[in-house]
Amino acid sequence: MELIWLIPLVPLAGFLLNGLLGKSFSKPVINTIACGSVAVSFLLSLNAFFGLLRLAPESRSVEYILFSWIPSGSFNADVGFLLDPLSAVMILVVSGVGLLIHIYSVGYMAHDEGYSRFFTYLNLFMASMLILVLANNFVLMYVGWEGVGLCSYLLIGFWYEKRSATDAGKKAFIVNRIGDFGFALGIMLLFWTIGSVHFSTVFDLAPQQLAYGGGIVTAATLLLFLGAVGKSAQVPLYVWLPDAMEGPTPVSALIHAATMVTAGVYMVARCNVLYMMAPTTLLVVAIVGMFTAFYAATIGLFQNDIKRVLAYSTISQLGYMFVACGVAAFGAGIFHLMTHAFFKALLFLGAGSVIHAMSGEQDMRRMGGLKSKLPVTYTTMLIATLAISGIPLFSGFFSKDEILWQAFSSPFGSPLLWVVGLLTAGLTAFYMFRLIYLTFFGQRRYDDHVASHLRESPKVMTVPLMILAVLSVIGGYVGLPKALLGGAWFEHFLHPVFAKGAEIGKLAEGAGESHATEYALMLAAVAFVVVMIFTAKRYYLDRAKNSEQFEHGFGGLYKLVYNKYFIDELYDKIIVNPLVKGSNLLWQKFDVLIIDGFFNGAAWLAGQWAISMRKLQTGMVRSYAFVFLGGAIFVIGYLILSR
Amino acid sequence: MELAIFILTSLVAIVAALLVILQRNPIASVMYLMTTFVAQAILFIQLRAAFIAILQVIVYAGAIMVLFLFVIMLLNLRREDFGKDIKLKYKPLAVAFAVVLLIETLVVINASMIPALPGANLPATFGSVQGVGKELFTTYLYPFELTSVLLIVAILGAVVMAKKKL
Amino acid sequence: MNEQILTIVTFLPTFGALILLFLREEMKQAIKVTAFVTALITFLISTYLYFNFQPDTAAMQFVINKPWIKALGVNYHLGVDGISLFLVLLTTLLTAISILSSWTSVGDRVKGFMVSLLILETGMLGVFVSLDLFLFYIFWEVMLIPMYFLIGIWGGINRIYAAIKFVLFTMFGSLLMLVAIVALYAIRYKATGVWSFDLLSYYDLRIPLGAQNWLFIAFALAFLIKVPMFPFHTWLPDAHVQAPTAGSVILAGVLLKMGTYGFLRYCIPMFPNAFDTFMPLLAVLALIGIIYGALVAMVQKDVKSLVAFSSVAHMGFVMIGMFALNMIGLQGSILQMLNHGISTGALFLIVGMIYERRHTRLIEDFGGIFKVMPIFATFFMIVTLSSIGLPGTNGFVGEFLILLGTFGLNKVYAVIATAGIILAAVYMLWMFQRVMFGKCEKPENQKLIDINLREKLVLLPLIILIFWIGLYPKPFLNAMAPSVENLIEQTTAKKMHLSQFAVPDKGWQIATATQIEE
Amino acid sequence: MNFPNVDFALLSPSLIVCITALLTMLLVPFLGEKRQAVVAHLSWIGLSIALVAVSQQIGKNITTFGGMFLGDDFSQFFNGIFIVAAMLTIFTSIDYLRRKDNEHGEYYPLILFATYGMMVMASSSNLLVIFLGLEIMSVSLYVLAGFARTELKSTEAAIKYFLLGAFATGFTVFGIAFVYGVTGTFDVAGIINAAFGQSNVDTFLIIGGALLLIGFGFKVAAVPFHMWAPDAYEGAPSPITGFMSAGPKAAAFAAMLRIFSVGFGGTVPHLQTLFWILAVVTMTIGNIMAIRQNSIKRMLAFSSIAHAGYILIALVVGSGEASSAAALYLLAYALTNLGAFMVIALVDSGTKHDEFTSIDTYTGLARKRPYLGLALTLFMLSLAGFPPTAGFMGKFVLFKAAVSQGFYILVVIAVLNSLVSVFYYLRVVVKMFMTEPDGQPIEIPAVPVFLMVALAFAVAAVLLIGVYPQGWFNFAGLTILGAN
Amino acid sequence: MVPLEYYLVVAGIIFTIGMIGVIVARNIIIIFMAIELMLNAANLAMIAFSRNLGSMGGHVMVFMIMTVAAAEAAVGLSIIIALFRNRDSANIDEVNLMKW
Repeated sequence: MELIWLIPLVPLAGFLLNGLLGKSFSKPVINTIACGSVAVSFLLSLNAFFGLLRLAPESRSVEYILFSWIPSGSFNADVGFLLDPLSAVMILVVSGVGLLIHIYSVGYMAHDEGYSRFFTYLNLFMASMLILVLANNFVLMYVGWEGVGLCSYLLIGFWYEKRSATDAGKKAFIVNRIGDFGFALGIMLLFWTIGSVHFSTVFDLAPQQLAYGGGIVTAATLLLFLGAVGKSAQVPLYVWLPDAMEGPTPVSALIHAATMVTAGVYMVARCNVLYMMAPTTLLVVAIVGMFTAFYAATIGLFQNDIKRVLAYSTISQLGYMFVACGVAAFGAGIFHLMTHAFFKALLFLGAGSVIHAMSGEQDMRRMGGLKSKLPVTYTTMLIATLAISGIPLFSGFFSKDEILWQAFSSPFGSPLLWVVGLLTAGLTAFYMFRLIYLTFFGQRRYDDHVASHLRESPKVMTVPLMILAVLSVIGGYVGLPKALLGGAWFEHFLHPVFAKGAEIGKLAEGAGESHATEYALMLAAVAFVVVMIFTAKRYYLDRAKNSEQFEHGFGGLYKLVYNKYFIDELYDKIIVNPLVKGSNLLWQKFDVLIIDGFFNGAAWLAGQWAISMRKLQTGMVRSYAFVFLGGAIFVIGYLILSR
Repeated sequence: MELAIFILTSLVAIVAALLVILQRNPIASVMYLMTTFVAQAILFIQLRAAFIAILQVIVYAGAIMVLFLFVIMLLNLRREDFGKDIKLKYKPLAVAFAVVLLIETLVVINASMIPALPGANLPATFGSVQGVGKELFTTYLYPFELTSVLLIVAILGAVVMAKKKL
Repeated sequence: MNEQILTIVTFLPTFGALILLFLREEMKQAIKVTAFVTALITFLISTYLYFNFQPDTAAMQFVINKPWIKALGVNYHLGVDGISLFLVLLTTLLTAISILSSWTSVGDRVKGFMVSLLILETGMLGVFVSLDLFLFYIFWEVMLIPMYFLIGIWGGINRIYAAIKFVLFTMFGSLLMLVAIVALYAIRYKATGVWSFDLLSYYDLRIPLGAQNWLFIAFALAFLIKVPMFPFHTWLPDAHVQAPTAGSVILAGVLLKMGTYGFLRYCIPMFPNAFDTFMPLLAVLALIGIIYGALVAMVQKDVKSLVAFSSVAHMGFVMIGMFALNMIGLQGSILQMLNHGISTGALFLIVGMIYERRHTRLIEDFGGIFKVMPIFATFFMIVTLSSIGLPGTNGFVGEFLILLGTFGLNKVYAVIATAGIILAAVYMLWMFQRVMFGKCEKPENQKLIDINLREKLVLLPLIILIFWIGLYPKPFLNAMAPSVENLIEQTTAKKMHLSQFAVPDKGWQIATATQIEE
Repeated sequence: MNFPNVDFALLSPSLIVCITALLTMLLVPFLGEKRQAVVAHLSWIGLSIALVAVSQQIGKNITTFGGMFLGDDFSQFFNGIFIVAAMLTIFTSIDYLRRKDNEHGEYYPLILFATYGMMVMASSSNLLVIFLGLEIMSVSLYVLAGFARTELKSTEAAIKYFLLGAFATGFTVFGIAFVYGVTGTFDVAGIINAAFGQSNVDTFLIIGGALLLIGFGFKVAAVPFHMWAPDAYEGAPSPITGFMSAGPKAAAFAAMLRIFSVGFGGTVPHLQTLFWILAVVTMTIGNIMAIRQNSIKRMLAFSSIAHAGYILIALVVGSGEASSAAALYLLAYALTNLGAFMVIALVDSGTKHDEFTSIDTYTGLARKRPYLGLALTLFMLSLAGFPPTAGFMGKFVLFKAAVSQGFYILVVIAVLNSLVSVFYYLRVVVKMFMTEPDGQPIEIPAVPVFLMVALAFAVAAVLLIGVYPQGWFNFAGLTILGAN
Repeated sequence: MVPLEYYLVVAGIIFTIGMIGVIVARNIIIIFMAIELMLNAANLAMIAFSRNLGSMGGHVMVFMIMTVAAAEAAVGLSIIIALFRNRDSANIDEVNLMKW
């Protein structure tokens, strides 16, 4: 466990190696370095995880400080790492899923010009993400936080010759910066009220130094949550994530589905002590989460780009996780985070496999009937779809159900949250199956050129798919709830991290409604989901020809949803354009006209004065004498008058 | 009597002075200037400055003015050269200036509190050649020597400027 | 050695310039080599300062104090402390780098160019090491002329306007400062009966409140213009855009620091009460500068003027961090001075490299450079990221400390300033995107050659520093800590003393007060 | 008989100058047309002997000629300025006159006489003596200004200078009359006695002061008595312009400082206010007018007016310290301006008649003659008051004197004025360094040996005073006899 | 005895006339003569003061002034001659080559 500092450093080393020398390496060397470093990280994570398991639950928190990073006065930020159940889960998910995606990328990116660049960025991402989850203080976490943002920027804009890609990358970075703005301010507020940025110190001192539900803790948590909103693409800062699909698909899988976007959830969970002290914030978190979940799901309904559907689905699922956090069920949130990582990564990779096979086509309206051509992809994707839709026995069912149940039963929850959650789950099932039907079933809608290249992806891509498919199934069983005769082992494992928060929030473990209610709700959910799946089947498989008619049947609503509520246009209109126009105005009018004008005007005035004064210098002695005399009269007159 | 002479001579001096500057013919101006100088010489005598009065007539009215005349002749200036007024119309302003200056002069003179010192008990040599000469060669020896340098410079300068060919 | 070292460092460049005067104009290569070697040796010698610096004391180090003009109380008094140490190093480094960067870009009148640069270096170093007001002023002005030549002779099309504007703006402030220096000098004389310009003794001088305000305004104006702070910044874009690369590098890298350094060394400790009075106003100006600079930078069409406006924003950060007058803010502010010198210097170098190839700086003339110049692109990317303060780079450490310090001063300031970092990302990334990304469609761009070894060597030290300060700023922070602490203590003590002006510990204080206030 | 004692040692500097002038004057007719330069060499040799003599008299601080000749440090300092100015002018002129085909030996004795006049002016506090010195100086200068007799501009300069100078003399004389009428003596000490401690100074004395102010204001070219200066400066031969801006100005200021700072000594507050106004107006108008000039000589003429404005600050302040500061300022200004005019004379001597005095002439000069360009730049910077030049040191001590007496606003105005001045001084630098000539650049003669020496001296002196004035100058204040 | 003030008034008037003469006259020689008037006025004042003070200094001064006047006349007239040679005119208003 003393080696935890190596977990982020190994990919960093891989990054440096590939980054500095990648040009001269052959592809195998590059991918060996890249995948190898992540594999080492994964192994070290496993080692750390099991090391942690060997400790008593109360003492499962290990800190390792590498060096003092920024010491300034009373402020000190270390490069230090914290291993506890929460970060252990995170590093496992990150390095595990990351490893699979690295391997997948070897195949996916095989023919790309920027091969070494891709793996360089990817490794840098792994390093940043691991730093983010392992950091033992806010500032180092912020490093990882911005680091993953950078990688996201680089990878979204990976195909930099494409205008839309670089635009999307820039958008992602800037929108994330808006979140970071809050995050940074939150850190500062905490530092100036508590005097430290170290997690352990802050969480120890916060309950003593800050009032429960007080303004400071509420402000701090809200600011931190702003960071989470940005990073985890919640309303209103979600706009970058759909665009982020411009990046290569493995990137979407890794960064924009499995890992980075969940950083917000991780951070909120990490700060559970603070959040539990601020019920107002919790309410905000829950509302934002639920609204995002529902809102994004509606947009996802009628998108035609396969990756965009998944993107909105990701946003929606992240919303779920925040709902969990908002109702103080951090364990459930993390649980969903993990299962989501599996099945969403799988979905993206599957989509990537489809796109790969379709020679880059992403529009589902030009797919169809791929089931037989891409059997592995189809199977694995179907499993993931079942998981995300919350079909029992698949991982998603357990985590999603846990969240719905908590939303209903937690002291911070409410039946309303449950209802919206249920609706969202139904919508999710609908659009996911719409995706499956449009892609794999029905008639082929692609041309011959595509068909000629159409074949199942190579092993290096399908194996990760299969592994993820397995995980998507079994991943849920680690957190089998008590109601389903499980031990809720996952939550127990995480419990030490959330214990203090629970104490503050006065949450009694296992309290709440009886199992009967839980069963009833579960049943309702499953039933609703199944209904939605059949609806999808009806309109997209059975009556595939009329599906367009069906969609347009929603009229204005369809238009609204299809165009993503015109939010991008709105942002452009009320923020971006005025900003650019205003800045131009500032520059042209204020800078050039007023400030410079002032100084140039002064100079001009002096010049004009000189010109008019020169007229006095007529060159004639008499006029000189005249002025002289005038001066003499003035001098004498002045002295006489002031005598 | 003294006052009458004073008034008469000063009137002559002032009128002649005015005529000096109002003439267009430089020769006439020179003549009027001489008149003023002579009138002033009379005032000097009234003020018991005999030596200075003599100098005034001999040096100023005599030598210097002759020089002026000489140059005027040399250059053969004609009044037609100055027939037209060029652009600058200073006359009204000049009159205004003159008025202001006169007022200022009067105010100054009026405001001064210089006591009238007992001028009656002047020594006999006051203003005489002997008196001034003594001063020149004792107290004012240094300035006196300086005047010689000044005159040399003037000669040198005049030579430099006026020689046809150096 | 310890006593002579600062003299050597400061005047070695001038010495080199003198040697250059003996070389014939045609011996271009020899001139360049001599200049570079001089600058390099100066830099190497200046590292002696770093290695022999005692980081645990606030006292001035490597002090030399010799009478110069006795009758006026002017001493040749040099010294460095934790505040100036790194600025000295930055100056020597950037000068060497900028000479190297001008190797091929300056072909005309190379000798004059190098002589100007070297004399400029002496001027800048002198400003940072002077501990005598008179000496300081002389160096302050001395550096103006070579810079004027650099812009005016080797600059762009509009160079003369820019050069004159630069000089006039700077002179405007510095002349008022001269009056203030003289006034201060007279006040000190009245207080102690000794004519002296010794800076350290001015720290103990209790200046009456009324006088403080006026003197502060005069000093502050000089420094504000230099920084430059909104609304005195308009000379900067012109100067930057027109200046040759080396000029821009020095201008952004070092000259602007002279303003902030001046604030730190003169305005704040000498006039703490006046500083208190004016701080809100200045802070607001700094904040406006941060936002304004960023917004205006965003819409620039010329890369250099974009970077110039970004300097306005960045220097706003430095100023606001300083105003916090707490350890964190001040350390951040000083560190950010270095960072800005490094990052913006590197940005100008980069712009210069591409300008040398394309002879244009208009953003719209580029696009897709990433493809043809990948190594260049990487350097550019790193510097851009450093400029927007990405963690892991130097910019983050400085900006974060500044914001943190500012937060301790006033939360609203901090919020506004932090918003500035969003905008920083906007304009820098947008610029980067337009220049580097996209398809390389212009034929003249397609033929661009990636940077050569010399250019890599030019950028490499800065890249190393970017990461060094970003990843391990401790040596920097530790070295400046005692001096900063001392500065805060001194200032606070003096401020306290003067706020209780009714009970002075020496009679003359009252006397001076009334004299000054009449 | 009270025949005054004469201390010839004390008189020696001025006597040497005077005798050299007389000797050379007499020598001129005996030399052939080609050997007129001999006069020049004799002149500067005589001047250097005089300079040695001056150095022997420093620190004596005694008087002779019954107090009409003051041998105090103040006067010795000014004597030094005059002699150096004359020497530099002679060095500049040798080649200039030859190139202009105007090599007449009378030129040098005239310079010497002018120098003698200045020395007389600076070494006395007797109005009568000062007046005579002034006239000796002026008469020589009138001729020198018109020395290029065949040039229209030169004679025009001479006549303008002469007429207005004589006009101003009238005021001076009238002023002396008033002062004499009140005090009964021509010595400045009389003014002190009459004015010091009096609550109500007699109007005649004040008006006398005012008239003297007008007369001397003309000589220093203070606004509004400055109108002659640009024309006279432009028209006069370039070396003489330099000389005019250095020597006579210094001499007139020396006299003014004696009369007003020592004599009136701040006893007439209104006079002080008047000086304040004149100082401000002079520096402002001088600077503003200089902005738009195209002839470099004319530009420097206005700049000289502006500098007169700065030095008038010393008269506003009126302290002994300020007088000394003014002395240093004048030294710095003289050296700088003479240096500038050396370059100008050299450029100007490129043709026989049409003079190269337009600033445009200097376009691209630095490319062909970098050191010449640098030298002129240095002088321009010194004029603008950039450290480390003599000009800065002069400004600094002047401002120090003013500020320590509380004249903040005045100093701020002065400082803002120098900002304006920076603009036009740098214009020359811009032309030389930063622009390229459109057509054929003008031919600039090679630097002759004597000019080279003089130029090197000026450069060195300007830098040395700027960097190390200690030892050159007693900052505690020059001893001024008669000032208590 | 005529009071001092009377003489001063006369001197003042003549001085004023001289000053005005400089402005209004166009002939250089007349201008010069006007200046001589001013000097004379000063002389008159000087002598009057001298008389009032009973001091001979004024006389010496007037002596000097006359010398100066002579010297100036010599130089001035020679300059005028030189000028006349160049332009064949003694009209002061035509001497305006240098201006602005």
